[in-house]
Amino acid sequence: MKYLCLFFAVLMLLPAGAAVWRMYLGPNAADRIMAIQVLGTTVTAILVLLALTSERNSLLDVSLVLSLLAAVTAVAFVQRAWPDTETDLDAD
Amino acid sequence: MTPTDWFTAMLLGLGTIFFIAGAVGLIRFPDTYTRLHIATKTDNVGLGLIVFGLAVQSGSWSVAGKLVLIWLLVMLAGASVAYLVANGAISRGIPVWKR
Amino acid sequence: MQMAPMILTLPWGVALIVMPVVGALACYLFRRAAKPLGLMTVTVTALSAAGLALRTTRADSYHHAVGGWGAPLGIELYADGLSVLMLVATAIVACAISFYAARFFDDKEQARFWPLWLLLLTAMNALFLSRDLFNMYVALELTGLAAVALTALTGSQDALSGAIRYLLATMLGSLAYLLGVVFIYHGYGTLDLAMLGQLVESNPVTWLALGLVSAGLALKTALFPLHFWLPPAHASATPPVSAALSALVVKTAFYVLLRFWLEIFPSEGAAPAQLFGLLGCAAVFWGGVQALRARRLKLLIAYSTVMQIGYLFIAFPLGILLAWHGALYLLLSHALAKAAMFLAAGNVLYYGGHDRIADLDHVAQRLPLTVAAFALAGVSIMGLPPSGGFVAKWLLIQASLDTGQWWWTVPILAGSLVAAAYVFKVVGFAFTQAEAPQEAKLVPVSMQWTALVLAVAAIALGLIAPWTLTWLDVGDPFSGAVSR
Amino acid sequence: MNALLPYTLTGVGLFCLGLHALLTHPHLLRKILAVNVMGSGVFLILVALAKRSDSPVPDPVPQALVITGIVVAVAATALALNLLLGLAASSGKAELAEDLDE
Amino acid sequence: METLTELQWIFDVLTGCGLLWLAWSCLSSRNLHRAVVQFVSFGLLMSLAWVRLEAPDIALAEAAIGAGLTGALLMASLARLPLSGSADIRALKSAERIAGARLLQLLRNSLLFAFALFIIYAIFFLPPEFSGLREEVATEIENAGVRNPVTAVLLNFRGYDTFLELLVLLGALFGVRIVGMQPVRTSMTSEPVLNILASLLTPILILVAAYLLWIGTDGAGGAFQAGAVLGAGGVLLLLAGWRPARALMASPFRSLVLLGPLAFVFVAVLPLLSGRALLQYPPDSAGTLIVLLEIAATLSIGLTLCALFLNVSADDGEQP
Repeated sequence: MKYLCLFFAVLMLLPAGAAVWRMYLGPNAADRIMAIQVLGTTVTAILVLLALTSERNSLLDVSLVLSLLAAVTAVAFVQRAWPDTETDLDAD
Repeated sequence: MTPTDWFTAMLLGLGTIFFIAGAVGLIRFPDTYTRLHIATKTDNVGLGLIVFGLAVQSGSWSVAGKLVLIWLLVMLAGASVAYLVANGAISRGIPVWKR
Repeated sequence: MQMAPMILTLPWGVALIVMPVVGALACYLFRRAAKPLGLMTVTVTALSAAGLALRTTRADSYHHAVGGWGAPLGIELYADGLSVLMLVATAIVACAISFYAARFFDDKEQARFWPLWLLLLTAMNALFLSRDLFNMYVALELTGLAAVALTALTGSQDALSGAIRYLLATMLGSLAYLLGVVFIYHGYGTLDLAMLGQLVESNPVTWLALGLVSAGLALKTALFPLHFWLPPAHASATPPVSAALSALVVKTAFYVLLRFWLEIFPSEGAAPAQLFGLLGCAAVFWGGVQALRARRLKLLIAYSTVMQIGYLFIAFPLGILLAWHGALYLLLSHALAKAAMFLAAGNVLYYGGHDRIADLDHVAQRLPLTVAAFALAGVSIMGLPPSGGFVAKWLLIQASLDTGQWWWTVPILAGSLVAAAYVFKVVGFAFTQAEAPQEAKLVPVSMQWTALVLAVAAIALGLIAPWTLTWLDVGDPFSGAVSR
Repeated sequence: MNALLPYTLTGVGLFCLGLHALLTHPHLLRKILAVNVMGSGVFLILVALAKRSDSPVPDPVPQALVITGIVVAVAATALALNLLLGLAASSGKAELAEDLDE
Repeated sequence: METLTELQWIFDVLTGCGLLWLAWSCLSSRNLHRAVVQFVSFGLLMSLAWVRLEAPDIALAEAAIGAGLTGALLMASLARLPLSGSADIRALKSAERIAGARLLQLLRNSLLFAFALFIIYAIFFLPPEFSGLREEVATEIENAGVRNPVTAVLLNFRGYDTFLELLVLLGALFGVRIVGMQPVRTSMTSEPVLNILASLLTPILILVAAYLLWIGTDGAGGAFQAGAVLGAGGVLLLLAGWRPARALMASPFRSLVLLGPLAFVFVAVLPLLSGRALLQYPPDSAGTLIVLLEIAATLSIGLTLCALFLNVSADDGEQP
C-alpha cells in the first residue's frame, strides 16, 4: 500500500509539472493564477498521499494549511496584482 | 492485498487519471476560460477520489474527517478563485476562443 | 565594602539586553513620551554597561547560561574584556547620539526614531554578549534590519535608495555567514564558539566555512571591495543615524569576524590573513582617495569610514597581541571620533541646510564648537599624538616591526597623510566665505557640545591607553590567536 | 548519502542561482526574490545534511533554526518590499541607478 | 522495500529539479507577474521538499509563510510598482553586447560554478555519522515541558533566539511604518463571492491556527505556524475590503502587537528574581509557561504579519 501511494505521488508530479508549464506559458495573468491554484491542489494531493506513505498524520495538517493558504495567495493576486489592462509582457 | 486495498488502489488510480486529464486539458485547451473550466472540474473530482480512497484506509474517524475537510476546503477555494479569475478575465477583456 | 559584592552578583549582561527592549516597547506604546523614555532607557543601559565593566575588572569574565541549559544545547551569554570594551564603547557613543537626537529630531521623527534605535541598541548588546553562532546570526539580522530602517528614517529618495542597497547587502552577508555556520554545525555538531575552538580541524569543511563567514562579514563590515553599499547609506541617512552606523554598526560584523578568527580559525590563518591585510591596504587608499574627492561633507566622512575599516584588517596578517590591541584601539577611537564627525556634520547641516564642503561659509566663526569638534576628531582619525588613533597606529606599526613585516607600516603612515589632507580640506573651507551665503538656523548648544565631548573623548583615549589595554585582556580573548 | 544528495545539491544550486541573479539583475523586486531563493537554499542544505545518518528521529535543532530563519526572512522581505515601494513612488523606478551604468 | 527507496529517490530528484527550474525561471523571467507566481509555486514545492526531509514543522511554516504570506506580500507590492517588467532584462541584454561585459560575465559565472563545486566537494568531507544535538535534546526533553522536540528547542532550549526573532519582526514593522504609504494603482472592486469566501475561510483559518498552536506541543505545529495562519486570515479579510475601525487600531492594536515580546520579557526576567537564569522556567510549570508564551507570540506574529501586509497594500491614505 505504501508503495502504491508513493507510486501515485510520483505520478502526481506530472500534473504538477503541467501546471508549472502553464504558468510559464501564460499567456495572461488569469492562466497563471489558475495554474497556481491547480498546483496547490496537486501538492495537497501529493501531501495526502505522502502522509499515508510515511504514516505521519501531521502531514495532513500541512496539506490543510497549504490548501487554505493557496487560496489566500490567489485572492491576493486577483484583488491586487492583476493589472487593469493585459499588456503582453511576454513578447520576445 | 485485502479488498479494501484494492478499492483504495482503484480510487487512487482513478483520481490520478483525473488529475492527469486535467493537466492535459490545462496544456492543450485553446483559451483561458476552457482551461479554467477543466482545471477546476478535474481537480475537485481527482482530489475527491484520492481523499476517499485514503479515508477508507485511515481507520480512524478523525483522520478521515480531516481528509474530507481538506477536500471541502480545496473545493470552496477552487470554486471561488475560479469565479474571481473568470470575472476578472471578462472585465479585462481577455478574448473568448471561437472556432 | 558592602556595595561591591552586590555589584558583582547582579546580572548586568541580562540588563544590557532586557532594558533597551523594554524601552523600545514602551517608546512604541507611548509615542508622545518617546523622547524621555528613550533617554532614560539609554542612560540605564549605559549604567548596566558600566556595572558589567566593573564586575569584569573586579572578578573575571561574565557567564550566563540562558534558560539554565548551557552550551551546547542552550545559549550562553559571555563577556570578556573584548566584549566589555565593545559594550562600553557602544554605551558611550549611544548616550551621545541619544542626547543629540533628542534635540535634532522634530516630534514626529522622535516617535519613529526611538523604538528602532533602542532595538538597534538591544541587537548590538546581544551580539557582543553572544557566544552562539546562530544567536549571532539572529542578532546580526536584527542589527541590520534596525539599521536599515533607521537609514530610511527621512524617507527621502536618496535615503530609501541607500537603505534598500544596504538591506540587500546586509542580507547577502547574513546568508553567506549562515551558510558558513551550517557547515560548521554539520562538521562539528555544536554552535558554541568556545567548544568549537577545541574541535576545529583543518579540512575543506573548515575552509569553506571560513571563506563564507569571512566573505559575508567582510561585506557587512564594508571591507574594500565590498564597501559599495556603505557610502550611499551612511551619507544619505540623517546625521545621528549616520553616526550610529559608522561608529557602531559596521563594527558589529567586524567583532564577529574577530571572534571567529580568534577562537575558531587561528590555525587557518596564513593565506587569508595576508589577503585581509592586502584588502585592508586597498581600502585605506581607495577610501582616502574617494574622501579627498568627495564634495559633500557626509560623503567624505563615509569614505573615511571605508578607509578606517581598512586599518582594522591590517592587524590580521600581523596576528600578535600588539596588533590586536592596535586594531581594537583603532576601533574604539574611531567609534568616538567618527560619531563626533558625523554629529559635527549634522550641526553644519542643521545650520546651513546643506553639507557641500565648498559652501561651508565661515562655519568656523559661527559654529566654533562644531569646527573644534571636527578638527579634534580629525586629529584622532589622522593618528596624531596624544589621541586614541595615535596609540592605535603606534601599536600597529610596532607590531609590524616586531613581526618583521615592515611593509605594512607604509599604508598606515601614508593613510595618515591622506586623512590629514581631507580633514584640512574641510577645516580650510570652514574659515572661508562661500560664494552664495545662505540662510542659517541656530544650532542648539547641547548639540554642539555633544560632538565636542565625543571628540575630546577620542583624544583622551590616548592618555588612558595602558589602563584600557589591561582591561581588554580580562578573560584572555586573544590567547587562541596569539599562541600561533 | 542516498536520501541526502538530491536536496543538498538542490540547496547548493539554489544558493548559487540566487547569488547569480542578485548580482546580475538590476530590478529590485528580482533582487528581493533572489535573496529569498538563496535563503531557501541555505535552509535546505541545513536540514538535508542533518539526514545523512539514518536514524528514525531527525535532529530537531536544524529544524528549529530554519523556522527562526524563515520568520527572519519574511520580516526582511516585508521591509525590503516597503522600501522598494517607497523608492518607486518617489522616483518612478524600481532599480538602483548605478546598476544600469555598470 | 528496495523499490520504495528507489521511488523516493525519483520523487526527490524530480522535486529538486522542479525547484531548480522554477528558481531559474523565476529569476530570469521577463515578466514580473510570472516571476512572482513562479516564486509562490517555488514555495509550494519547497514544502514538499520539507515533508520529504521529515520536517513537517518547517513544511507548515513554509506553506503558511513561504507560499502564502510572502506570496501575498509580493503580489500586493507588484500592484504598486511601475510596470517595467521587461525593461531591466532589456537593459541587461544590451549591456551584454559589450565585449568586455561578456568576458566579465563569463568570469563571474565560472567563479560561481567553481564555488558551487567547492561546496559540493566540501560536503564529502563532513563526518559521515552525524547526530548533532539529537542526544542532548532527547535527554533533556523530559524537563522541557513539551513533547515536540522542535517546539522544545524553539521555546525552551533556544528560547532566547526566538525572543530576538520576535524583535526582528517588530523591527520590520517599525521600519515599515517609517516609509509610509502611497495610494494603490489598481482599482479594488467589492466582490460578493469574495466576501462569502472571506467570511467562511477566516473563521476556519482562526480555528486552524488555534489547532496548530494546541497540537504544537506534541506534534508538528507551534507559534510561528499558527501565527502565520492567523496572519493569513487577517490578510484575507483585508483583501475582501474589510478595514479595522480607527479606534481599534489605536492603542489595543499596539499593545497586542507587543504582546509576544512583552510576555517574553516578563517570563524571561521573572526567574532572575528567584536567582535562576534568564528564561529559566520552573521545571513543573514549564509546559504551562510555554503554552502561554506561544499564545502571546501567535497573536503578535499574526497581527504583525497583517500589519506588514496592510502597509504594503494599503489603499488611498488608509492609516493603520
